[in-house]
Amino acid sequence: MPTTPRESASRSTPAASAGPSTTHVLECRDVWKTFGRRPGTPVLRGIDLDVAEHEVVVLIGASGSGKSTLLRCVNLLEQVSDGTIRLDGEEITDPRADADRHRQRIGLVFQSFNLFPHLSVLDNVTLAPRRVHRRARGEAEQAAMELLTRVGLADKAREYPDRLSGGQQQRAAIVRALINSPRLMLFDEVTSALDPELVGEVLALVGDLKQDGMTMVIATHEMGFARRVADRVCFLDRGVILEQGPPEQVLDDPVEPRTRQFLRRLVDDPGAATS
Amino acid sequence: MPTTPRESASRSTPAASAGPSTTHVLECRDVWKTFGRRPGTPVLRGIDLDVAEHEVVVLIGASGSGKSTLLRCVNLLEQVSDGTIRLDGEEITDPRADADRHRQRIGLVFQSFNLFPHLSVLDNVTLAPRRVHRRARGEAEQAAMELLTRVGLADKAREYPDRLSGGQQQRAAIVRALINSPRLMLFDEVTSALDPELVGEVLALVGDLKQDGMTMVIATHEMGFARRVADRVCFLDRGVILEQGPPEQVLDDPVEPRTRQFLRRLVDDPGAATS
Amino acid sequence: MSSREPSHQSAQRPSGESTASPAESPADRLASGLSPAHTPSALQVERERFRRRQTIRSVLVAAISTGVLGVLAYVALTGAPGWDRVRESFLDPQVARDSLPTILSGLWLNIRLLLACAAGALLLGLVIAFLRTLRGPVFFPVRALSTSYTYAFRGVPLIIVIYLMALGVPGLRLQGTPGVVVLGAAAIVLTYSAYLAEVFRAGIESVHPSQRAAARSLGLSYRQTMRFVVLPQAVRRVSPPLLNDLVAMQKDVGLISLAGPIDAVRAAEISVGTTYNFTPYVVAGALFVALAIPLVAVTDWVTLRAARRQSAEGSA
Amino acid sequence: MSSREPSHQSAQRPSGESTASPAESPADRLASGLSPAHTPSALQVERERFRRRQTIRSVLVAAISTGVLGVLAYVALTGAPGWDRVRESFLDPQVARDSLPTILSGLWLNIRLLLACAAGALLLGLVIAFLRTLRGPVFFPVRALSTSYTYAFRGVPLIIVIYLMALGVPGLRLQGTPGVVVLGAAAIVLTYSAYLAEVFRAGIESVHPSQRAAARSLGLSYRQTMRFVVLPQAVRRVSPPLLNDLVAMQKDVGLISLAGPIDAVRAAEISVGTTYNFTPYVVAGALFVALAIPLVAVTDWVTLRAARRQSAEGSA
Amino acid sequence: PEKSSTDSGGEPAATSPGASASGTGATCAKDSLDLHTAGTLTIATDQPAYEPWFADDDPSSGKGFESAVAYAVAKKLGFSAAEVTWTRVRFNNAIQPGPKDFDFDINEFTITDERRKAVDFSSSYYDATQAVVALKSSKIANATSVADLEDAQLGAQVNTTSYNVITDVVRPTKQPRVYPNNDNARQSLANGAIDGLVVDLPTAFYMTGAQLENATIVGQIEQRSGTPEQFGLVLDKGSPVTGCVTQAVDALRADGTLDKLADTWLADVADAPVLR
Ligand SMILES: Nc1ncnc2c1ncn2[C@@H]1O[C@H](COP(=O)(O)OP(=O)(O)OP(=O)(O)O)[C@@H](O)[C@H]1O
Ligand SMILES: Nc1ncnc2c1ncn2[C@@H]1O[C@H](COP(=O)(O)OP(=O)(O)OP(=O)(O)O)[C@@H](O)[C@H]1O
Ligand SMILES: [Mg+2]
Ligand SMILES: [Mg+2]
Repeated sequence: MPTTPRESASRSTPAASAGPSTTHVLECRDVWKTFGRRPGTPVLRGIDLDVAEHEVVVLIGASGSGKSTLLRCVNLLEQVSDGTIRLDGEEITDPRADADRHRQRIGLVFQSFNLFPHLSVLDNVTLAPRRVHRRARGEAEQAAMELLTRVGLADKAREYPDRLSGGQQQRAAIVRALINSPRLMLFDEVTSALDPELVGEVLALVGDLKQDGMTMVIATHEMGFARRVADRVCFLDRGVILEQGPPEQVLDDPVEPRTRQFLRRLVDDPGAATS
Repeated sequence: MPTTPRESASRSTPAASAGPSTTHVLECRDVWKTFGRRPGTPVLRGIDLDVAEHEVVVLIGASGSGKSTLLRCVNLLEQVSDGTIRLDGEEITDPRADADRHRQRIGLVFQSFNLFPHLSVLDNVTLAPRRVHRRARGEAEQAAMELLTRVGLADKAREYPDRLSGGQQQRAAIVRALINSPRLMLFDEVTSALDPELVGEVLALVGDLKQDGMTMVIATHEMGFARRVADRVCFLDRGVILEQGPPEQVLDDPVEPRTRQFLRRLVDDPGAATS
Repeated sequence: MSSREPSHQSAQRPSGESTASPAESPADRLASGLSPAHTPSALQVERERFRRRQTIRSVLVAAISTGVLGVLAYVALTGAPGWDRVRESFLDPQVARDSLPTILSGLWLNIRLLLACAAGALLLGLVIAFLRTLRGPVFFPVRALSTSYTYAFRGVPLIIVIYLMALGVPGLRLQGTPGVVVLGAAAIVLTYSAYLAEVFRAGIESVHPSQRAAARSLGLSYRQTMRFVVLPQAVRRVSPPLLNDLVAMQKDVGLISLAGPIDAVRAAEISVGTTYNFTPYVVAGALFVALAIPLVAVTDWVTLRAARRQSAEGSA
Repeated sequence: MSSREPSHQSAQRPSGESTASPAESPADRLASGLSPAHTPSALQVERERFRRRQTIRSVLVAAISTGVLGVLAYVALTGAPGWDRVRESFLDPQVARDSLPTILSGLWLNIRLLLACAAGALLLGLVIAFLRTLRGPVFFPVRALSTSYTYAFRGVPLIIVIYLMALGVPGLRLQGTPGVVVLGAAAIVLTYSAYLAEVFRAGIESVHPSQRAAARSLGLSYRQTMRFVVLPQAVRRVSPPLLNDLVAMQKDVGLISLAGPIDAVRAAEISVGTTYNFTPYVVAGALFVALAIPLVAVTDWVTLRAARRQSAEGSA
Repeated sequence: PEKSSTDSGGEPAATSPGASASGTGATCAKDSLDLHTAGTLTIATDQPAYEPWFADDDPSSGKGFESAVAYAVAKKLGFSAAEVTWTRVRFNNAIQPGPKDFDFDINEFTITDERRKAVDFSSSYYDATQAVVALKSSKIANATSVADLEDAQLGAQVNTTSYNVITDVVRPTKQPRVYPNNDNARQSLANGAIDGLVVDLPTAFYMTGAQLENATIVGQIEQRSGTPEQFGLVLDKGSPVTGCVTQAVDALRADGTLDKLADTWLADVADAPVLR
């Protein structure tokens, strides 16, 4: 069972959460990211975000607000332009650090699945254990099959990704990230490329992970999902965490007018989430 | 303003709606469609569907129930395996008929937009008027600009489709079908390839068309949309229209257990429509 | 309840089915317990008869017109004033039989060269493509060198490279200079590796960055990402142009004959030179076609499959 | 309210902005009134200094090692026992100057031939591709003919076609036989149109059926769909292999010299024959590279762009 | 194999005037000749034209044996040097069947029965033998008999009688190398890619004398027939002037002009040993 998030109230000033704290799995301090030539377009503008062990943080915000960029920075797929990111107290943004080693401890699941189309599901899942962790094929496959069975994909292990439905592909992608036993899982809009009927299976799986106590940061447009799974919801607006707190507070009674406006627009929209 | 649908009650036996009626824009009689070698897989199994002028019929049903196939048969993109389809009383399924001429009177908008990527929006829209109806470029462009302005795309007329958002592409596709002044518009899941935030613009446009009295058949997974725009909802199940009637009846109080089951599944799903 | 169903399908849907689990796929649903057979209506039977008649009529028209055209062409050809001469000088069976053995032994050289050069050019091309895709200022010299290589060797006609390699290089009198055939083969490998490098590079660049991102996010290093994720996909994507280049190579290896060895075309030329009959060229051409057909057929098949898959991806 | 905002962005977001219309795009939002400049922290400055040092060090290592390698290669080459002879026979400036005019006038033939043959082969290739994609039993004979055509002419070496056309056909002494250059050009067009037909066909087949469906649903006929929707996309998609074939053609048109006309390579060969010096080959090679570089560069650029676009489509 | 001939006549044109030109002096008057271009005599040779047959790749100089012979024939036919036009035709193409862009071609063509199926020949203006050229360092440099060449890697130009000598007379164990022209062949010899190169004797003298360092003529090879090869002018198959050109060549041979020109331009062939 997940622990209760240590900070349930909205934290807004960086000072309130500053200072290294080893009980946090993830600590982002004043993270900036600009794209293009200097000075460049700032996409993240001083993000402070701490995630405690077993905590589930959901990022919401308009398209382009920087959710994906933040997750990519945490996974070192992008170099931060300023600030530090720590994983279990160790600074991973240090240019002297071994990025590959840090990435192994963070699982990232993408909106567009990004399974390797030339490998079977089983080979997708066992690629990292075998090549990075140098585990024997048999051992890696056994571990993979256990996880695949858990998500109901055991019979698809030998299939190629093209042959799977979107929901199945997404579950396979999650298993591929999970098999490294990451300290932290990042999910980027893992359901928005799916048909409504396929969304359920993936969300159920994320719910299971929460039950198991996995520490997660999730970017999503699905407010219903945010409500159900989040310990804390962060509203990103133009590269800034404008508001954060327990889901009931941020989603039902937001303080910021910008947040209210964003949520109103979603509710108006017949295609979007329920209340 | 749309006329009230002539038949608001659920019509189930073919006999009840049989016989040619010139006040119907579309009349499908016992339409069968099988794919593959004989006997083949039946996908449509005796569809009877009449659509009155200004009526908006929404097709709902599980994935694979035959919604797209029915629309493609009506637009003569597929040859029916049996049965007749009439447009304004004229049989268009007759093998002696000129399919190209009939297609010009039916607009079809696809889930995946299918804009022509090598042509600008304006050229996409004016292709049929210029090449099929042999209208002069200036005249066709003027008509196109009027429609594009109406859907808020006037400033994107010279852009290529790749440069547009999904919602803008879908609106352009609708305009491309509308410019032929079709007697009947068919929409096939026109919003399911769109991000939730882009769905709204397209649905608003369909609502406008309903206001203008356009006769439409719409396949969709968006129950909220079906509720708002439909004069009549038809529930397709495995190639059969299992139940039909006003949206309140079919969606809120379905007679068939299968329909109830289908709707329950959607409501359970946090990603799907609201109630 | 069953009275609400259309009359066509009296007992197709057992009510037990309707409580099937939500995971049931559409195909399952369609297949389960539905009567697949449908008795066509009289109208449909008539329609199909009409369509069949139409098809038969057009096929007949096409067949007859093709036949007439063929006969006309045949008459025009064989009746042409020079037809006898054409047959004699291009299609003399005796000459064909006589020239076949030497042409075949020339072809054997072509085949061996093709195998060796293809292997060499694929390997070298892959290495150069890899070097050309390295990023970062550190690799600038390597990138610049490999880029100039591909430009130079795609630009120079193979004939000239063969001349320089097979006639020029031995003039250096370096210790251990290999024979003419090896040098000629090296010239072919140099030229074709430049082409293949570009094909591979296009493949590498066409693998979407998200695939690299996914691999890196799993902790794979740059080299592992290249080897296990990018290259396998790249090679698959560019297999049509790769095969096309191999077909072209099959014919170009014969240019080695400029430096002395007798390939199939040269053997045919010698036969033509002694018989003054062009049949040996026709024989050599036919042999090349026979050799190429399997390769060409495979190429076509792969190209089409790739094109279809690509377009399927593109539509979503 | 402003006290809730992180300290970094004191006055960036005018409150009037937050009521902007829902249609406002993310880009608009980002651009509006936000301070773009950010003063890097001391940590970041230190990081960047470290990265710069790292880069400089690796560039130096790379440059030095490349330089050392280059020098070693140069010494090995020029120190070889035959180097003087090689320089004399491959790099004689006097011979280069003397041979240049005739090679240039040969190159002019290449260029004219390239233009004419490219136009002819593109046209014929398009027609054959179109015939090969016709559906239905009616078109079976046409399809079969065009398929055999592409197989035959892709299989036969161009040399053989040129021999047969430019040396064999005049031997028939038929009325109105055109000149050798025309016959040779015809041989090139025959061969290359077979290749280009296959390239076009791959393009046509790669246009997704949904594009045809969209066009037909607008009421366009089969021919209109082909002309206005399918072909323009097909040609765009296959422009990389098309250009590749044109680069190859640029060099192959020279093979017409087998039938007598003097192209650049043959002109070089003649110069070599009179001077007993191989420099003219080097000159011709350099000219070909100079001629090819623009075409090759365009090809590369188009290929890369296409590959990127394709992969962008594939990801969605 | 003697195949039935083409439609131009049942019997191959002979060295003596054939049916197509009934060689009386009257019909060979300058104005009555049916020429490729009326009023001028169009003579062809290959490009480049090699020494010692031509000088400096310039056939119109009158220098070199074949250039001199060509002008002598022209003179006999009544054409001044100014009325002669030179054109270039590749060696291999000149002896293919098909229409010709010249009245006659002079390019060391050996008269053979096979070639007669495709073209006409004049009577012979020079008798030649084939010879083997090798580097002095070569293992065959001191060969004294044809048998000594058996294990050698030999080469020749394609579609020449030199090549036929290798395959018919020498019959080496290694497949000979075949080159599109003598330049490639000579370079290969210099490179050591072949042990010996077969060319006609005057060319062999020129190569060893002017083109190759450290090369030597190993020896002459006799045709199996025992008679030397004859060089003839090549004319279009069934050319109307074959008879007149042959008459002219015969006249030049009879009055000793040909011998005199050979003495002037060609080395003394008697020096080369004969390989038995
Ligand atoms: N590589 C890049 N180069 C330039 N700009 C970029 C790059 N990646 C992202 N951006 C920009 O950064 C901004 C934030 O993008 P990001 O993908 O993080 O938003 P998001 O919150 O994930 O949006 P969405 O909900 O649509 O996924 C966007 O304006 C985007 O255009
Ligand atoms: N060209 C075809 N060949 C064979 N089977 C086909 C073809 N087109 C459609 N089908 C089958 O017909 C069935 C109905 O498909 P259709 O696309 O009409 O369903 P749908 O109701 O539109 O589903 P969705 O909601 O997923 O769009 C499916 O089982 C599909 O596999
Ligand atoms: Mg995102
Ligand atoms: Mg559908």
